[in-house]
Amino acid sequence: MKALLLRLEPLIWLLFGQGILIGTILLTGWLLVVGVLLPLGIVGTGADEALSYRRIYLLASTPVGRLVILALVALPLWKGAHHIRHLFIDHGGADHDAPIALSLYAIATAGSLAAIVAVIRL
Amino acid sequence: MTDVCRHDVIIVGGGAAGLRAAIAAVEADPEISVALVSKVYPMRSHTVSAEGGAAAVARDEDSLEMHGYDTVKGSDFLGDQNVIEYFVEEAPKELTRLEHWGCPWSRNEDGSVATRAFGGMTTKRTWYATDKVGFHMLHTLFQHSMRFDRIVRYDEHFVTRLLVDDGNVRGVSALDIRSGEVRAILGRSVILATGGAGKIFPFTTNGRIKTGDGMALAAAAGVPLKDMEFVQYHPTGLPGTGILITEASRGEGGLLKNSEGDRFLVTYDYGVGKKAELGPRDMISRAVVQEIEAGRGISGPYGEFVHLDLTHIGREKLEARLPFVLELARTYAGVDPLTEPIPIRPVVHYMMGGVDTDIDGATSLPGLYAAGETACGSLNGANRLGSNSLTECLVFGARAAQHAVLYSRGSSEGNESALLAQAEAEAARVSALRRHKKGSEKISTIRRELNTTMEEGCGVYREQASMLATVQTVASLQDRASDLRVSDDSMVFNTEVIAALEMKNMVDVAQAVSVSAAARLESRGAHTCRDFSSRDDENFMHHTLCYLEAGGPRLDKKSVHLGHWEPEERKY
Amino acid sequence: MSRAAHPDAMSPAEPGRTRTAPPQKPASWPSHPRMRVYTLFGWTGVLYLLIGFGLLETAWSLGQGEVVWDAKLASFSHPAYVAFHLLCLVSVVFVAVRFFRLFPKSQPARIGPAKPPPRPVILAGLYAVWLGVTALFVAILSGAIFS
Amino acid sequence: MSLGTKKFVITRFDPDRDTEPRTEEYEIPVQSDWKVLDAINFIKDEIDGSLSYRWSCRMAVCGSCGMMVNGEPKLTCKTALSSYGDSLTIEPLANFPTIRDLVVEMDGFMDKFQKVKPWIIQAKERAVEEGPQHQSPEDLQAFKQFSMCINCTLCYSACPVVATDPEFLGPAAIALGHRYNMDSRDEGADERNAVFRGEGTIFSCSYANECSEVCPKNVDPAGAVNQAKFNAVVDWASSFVVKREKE
Ligand SMILES: Cc1cc2nc3c(=O)[nH]c(=O)nc-3n(C[C@H](O)[C@H](O)[C@H](O)COP(=O)(O)OP(=O)(O)OC[C@H]3O[C@@H](n4cnc5c(N)ncnc54)[C@H](O)[C@@H]3O)c2cc1C
Ligand code: SF4
Ligand code: F3S
Ligand code: FES
Repeated sequence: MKALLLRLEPLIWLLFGQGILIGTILLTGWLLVVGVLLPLGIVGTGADEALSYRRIYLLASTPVGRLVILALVALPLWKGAHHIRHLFIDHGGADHDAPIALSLYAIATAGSLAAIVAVIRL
Repeated sequence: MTDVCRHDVIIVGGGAAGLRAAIAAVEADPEISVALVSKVYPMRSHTVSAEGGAAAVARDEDSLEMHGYDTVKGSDFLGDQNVIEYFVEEAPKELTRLEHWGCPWSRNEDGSVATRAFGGMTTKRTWYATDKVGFHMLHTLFQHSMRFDRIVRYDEHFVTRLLVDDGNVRGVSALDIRSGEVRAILGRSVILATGGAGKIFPFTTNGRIKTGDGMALAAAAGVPLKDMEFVQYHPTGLPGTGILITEASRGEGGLLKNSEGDRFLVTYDYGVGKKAELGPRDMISRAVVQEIEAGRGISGPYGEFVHLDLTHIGREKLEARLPFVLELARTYAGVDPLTEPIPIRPVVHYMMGGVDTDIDGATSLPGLYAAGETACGSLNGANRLGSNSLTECLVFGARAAQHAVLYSRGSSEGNESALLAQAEAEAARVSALRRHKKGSEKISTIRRELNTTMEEGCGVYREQASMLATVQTVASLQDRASDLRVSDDSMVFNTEVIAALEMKNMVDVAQAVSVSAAARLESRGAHTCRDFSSRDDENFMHHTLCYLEAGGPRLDKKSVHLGHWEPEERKY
Repeated sequence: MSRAAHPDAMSPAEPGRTRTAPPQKPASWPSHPRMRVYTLFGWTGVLYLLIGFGLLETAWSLGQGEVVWDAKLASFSHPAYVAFHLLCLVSVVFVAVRFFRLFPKSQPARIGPAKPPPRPVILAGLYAVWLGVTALFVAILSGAIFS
Repeated sequence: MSLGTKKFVITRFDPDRDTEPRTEEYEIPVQSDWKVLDAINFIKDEIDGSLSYRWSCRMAVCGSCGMMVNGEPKLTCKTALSSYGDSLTIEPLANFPTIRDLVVEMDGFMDKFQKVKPWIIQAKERAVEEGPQHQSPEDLQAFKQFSMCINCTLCYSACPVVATDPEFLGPAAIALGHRYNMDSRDEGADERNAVFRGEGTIFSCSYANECSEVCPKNVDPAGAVNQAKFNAVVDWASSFVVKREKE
């Protein structure tokens, strides 16, 4: 298990780093909209309004749209999984690192695969 | 039962000289087994604190001849000229090797190695890595030495004695500081590279570990100590701590000023003359003392001092060339050299003398070699030029190792049981020390008294009467030091036992210094007597040999190897 | 010293040459401001994992058709969801600020033959991209452009 | 100038006697210009000769006098006493086993140090006759900062990953390996990157940055470790494109 983990480490770190960098950069706008502007009613959700199904679907199903969504979904998962692993290590779980880490990364992998399916399916 | 370890070449000391020797030994014979024994981890050795640079001819305008002449003249013609000629020739090669091994030498714009001016050197030939040269050289050497698995390190092992059988040195006994056990480390040759002995003085640039152990070890085995009266005072140490402000600060343009703000060195009578700030250390130190005696010093909590002014050099150059000086002055003197002058006064820095060796590093005891500051191969004579000694560690560390390897090949096994018996005796001595709670003398008291008397008798300026008084005091301290009180009886990391062992070594070395000094009735290089104010080539153009024997110290003479350069009056 | 560090932290090559006392973590850690920031940074990972899955669901609902999408949008106004999103927003800003401060120095002074720009430029660039992308995102989603 | 007296609560441990570390208190007169080390030396010289600790240069360059002062790793010869209150706790460096009193075990660190191959690796060794190599001031700058490490191991005492993961190579060792990787004269980056990706991997670092906060020499080991990760990823990725001879 540990050997496998060691082999994967560079890839994981790359995804984790991009989760922080790209993930954070993309998430901020999204969170502003759904967390602030939408509840305040500043952006509309009605049939012809900004977040309407038709408009968002059109935007999302472009190649760029699909890529952005993929990044927006998958990268934070890796950031999350990796940081949670480190929380375990920092709180004394270093001896059980390998199973914990692999489970967390399995979750992130599953989420990422689902994200791929989700954007293809659009 | 003592633990026995067997090797071919044993190196005592992990400073520049010891590490270079270890590497040279495995280079000379990759099959050889080298023991590197050091009382601190090698990167803690005091080479680490050297700041200014290492000298070797590097530029077209320079020549071996010029480096040789500067060194001979700096030594006040007491340096052996064959040694000096060999040294200047090897110096560039050794520093180049270090470059190949990764030393981060500072560079000129075109990528070549940069050089700076240094005291007593007529042209820029001091290689540097900002102002942490010793640090970078030591770490480069240590890291490079890690490539070789034939170098077996004994870190934090304190060597207590040379094991001698049948007139040959066959190993050392070493106290493993961690476990408290004494090991017998056996081999066919031993190289001493234990550094200097500045700690016999109260005010020194030297670190805690520089207690002259190697000199004492050799002397105890009957090997003479040479030219011990020559103790270098560096003109610019911080009052109080003695922390060095490198000569490179003068090389880069720093000026010495008195309380009136005058550059007193330009006054001819001080014997530094036109060269002013770039004069040799002995002369500048004397000039500073004279200036203070003339009432133009500045007084502070640690006595009178003068100023080293770097303020005109400018932030950019200071930060690029002398960052460590900035850090040291700010941390340890509370002044910012960008805007204020640094308080400085002369400080004990370097032992020109040491274990008497020939050009190969060989001593009079077969199988025993010495290199670095602990040795006196007579490169430095009566006064060392700044930046020659780091290079010396490399050049003669390597040479001593090459000869030690050759010697090892030709020598036979010793009588092991005799050697082990000696190691057992050492174990018993250490163990007795460890339990000596009832001793009547406090280590710190003896140290203080030794320091005080050494400064009184063997300072920048010396007088017959005070030197003789010091000889007496040291002799009495020698008695008292045999009854030191050691309150710590633990086996593990007993630093008090180490301090007691070092104390004894320091007293021995101090004895050699004071006795040798009292016998030189002239002024030469760093040895300046008020009673005999000039050089006397007729009677004293010789090295002093000092044997420390059971009945007391015995002095002898050894002739100086002259040659190419004729003695002349030393003027700058 | 409060908690024990891992008993093997910096374990000896030859264990037991003499008995040692086990390593301890610095006592100051739990209360140390820097360590608190660091631990908090780690905890944002939990939020990132949740928001990632939340977004997965959102993207999935977009593929399910208009009814599901509208229901999803409606749920965003639920106070619990609003609170969660605001928490995420705060942590995202926190992550950005801490990480952007650390990022420039983790950029090698040379990557092969290429030389990245000086550190302050990288830092300014990061903030510019962050604010720019955020503005663009908001503009698109609020219908200010591409409508 | 006297600063009055201060109390020092010092950890003591003698494996021959103590089952676990205990503390001892010393109240001593101190001077205003003293560093923490001066006070400890005073205690050893005048009060308790059995107190054990390491020190040598007293000028912040030999790296041997690291201790925990009020819970923070400090180079005691560089740390001014005047910046503390009336009472100080002095403990051995955290995250290391303690041999005795304030002396910690360095063996694990020394192994890691050697593991990163801290020496110049070149395909063909150079002869002295070839003279010094050229290196532009700019190339020197690329690694200079990382060559300033005095091996004081304060960073190991500050790093939360070192505390929990005994195999982690740790900040100073990685910074040292990275120093050689960034040296224009070196050709050993592949070998070191393999070490970096192996046991004790550099990817264990969670960028706590504590190492750089406590480093007394501004080495910025956190920067080094994370640059090394960056390079190791590039190296790993390119290993799919270009086949390596050794592995
Ligand atoms: C502050 C300062 C600045 C200097 N600046 C310069 C400069 O700019 N240029 C220059 O050329 N020179 C300079 N020098 C001088 C030069 O640094 C030294 O002469 C040189 O470093 C000595 O090296 P060494 O290898 O002989 O000894 P050291 O580096 O002192 O090493 C001695 C070694 O011996 C070991 N040892 C000692 N006793 C024992 C024992 N009993 N058992 C086991 N091991 C033992 C120690 O552990 C240590 O490893 C400076 C010196 C000082 C103090
Ligand atoms: S990186 Fe800094 S803190 Fe760590 S060992 Fe080196 S000098 Fe000390
Ligand atoms: S503190 Fe440790 S976690 Fe990384 S940034 Fe420094 S090595
Ligand atoms: S005593 Fe050398 S670093 Fe503090």
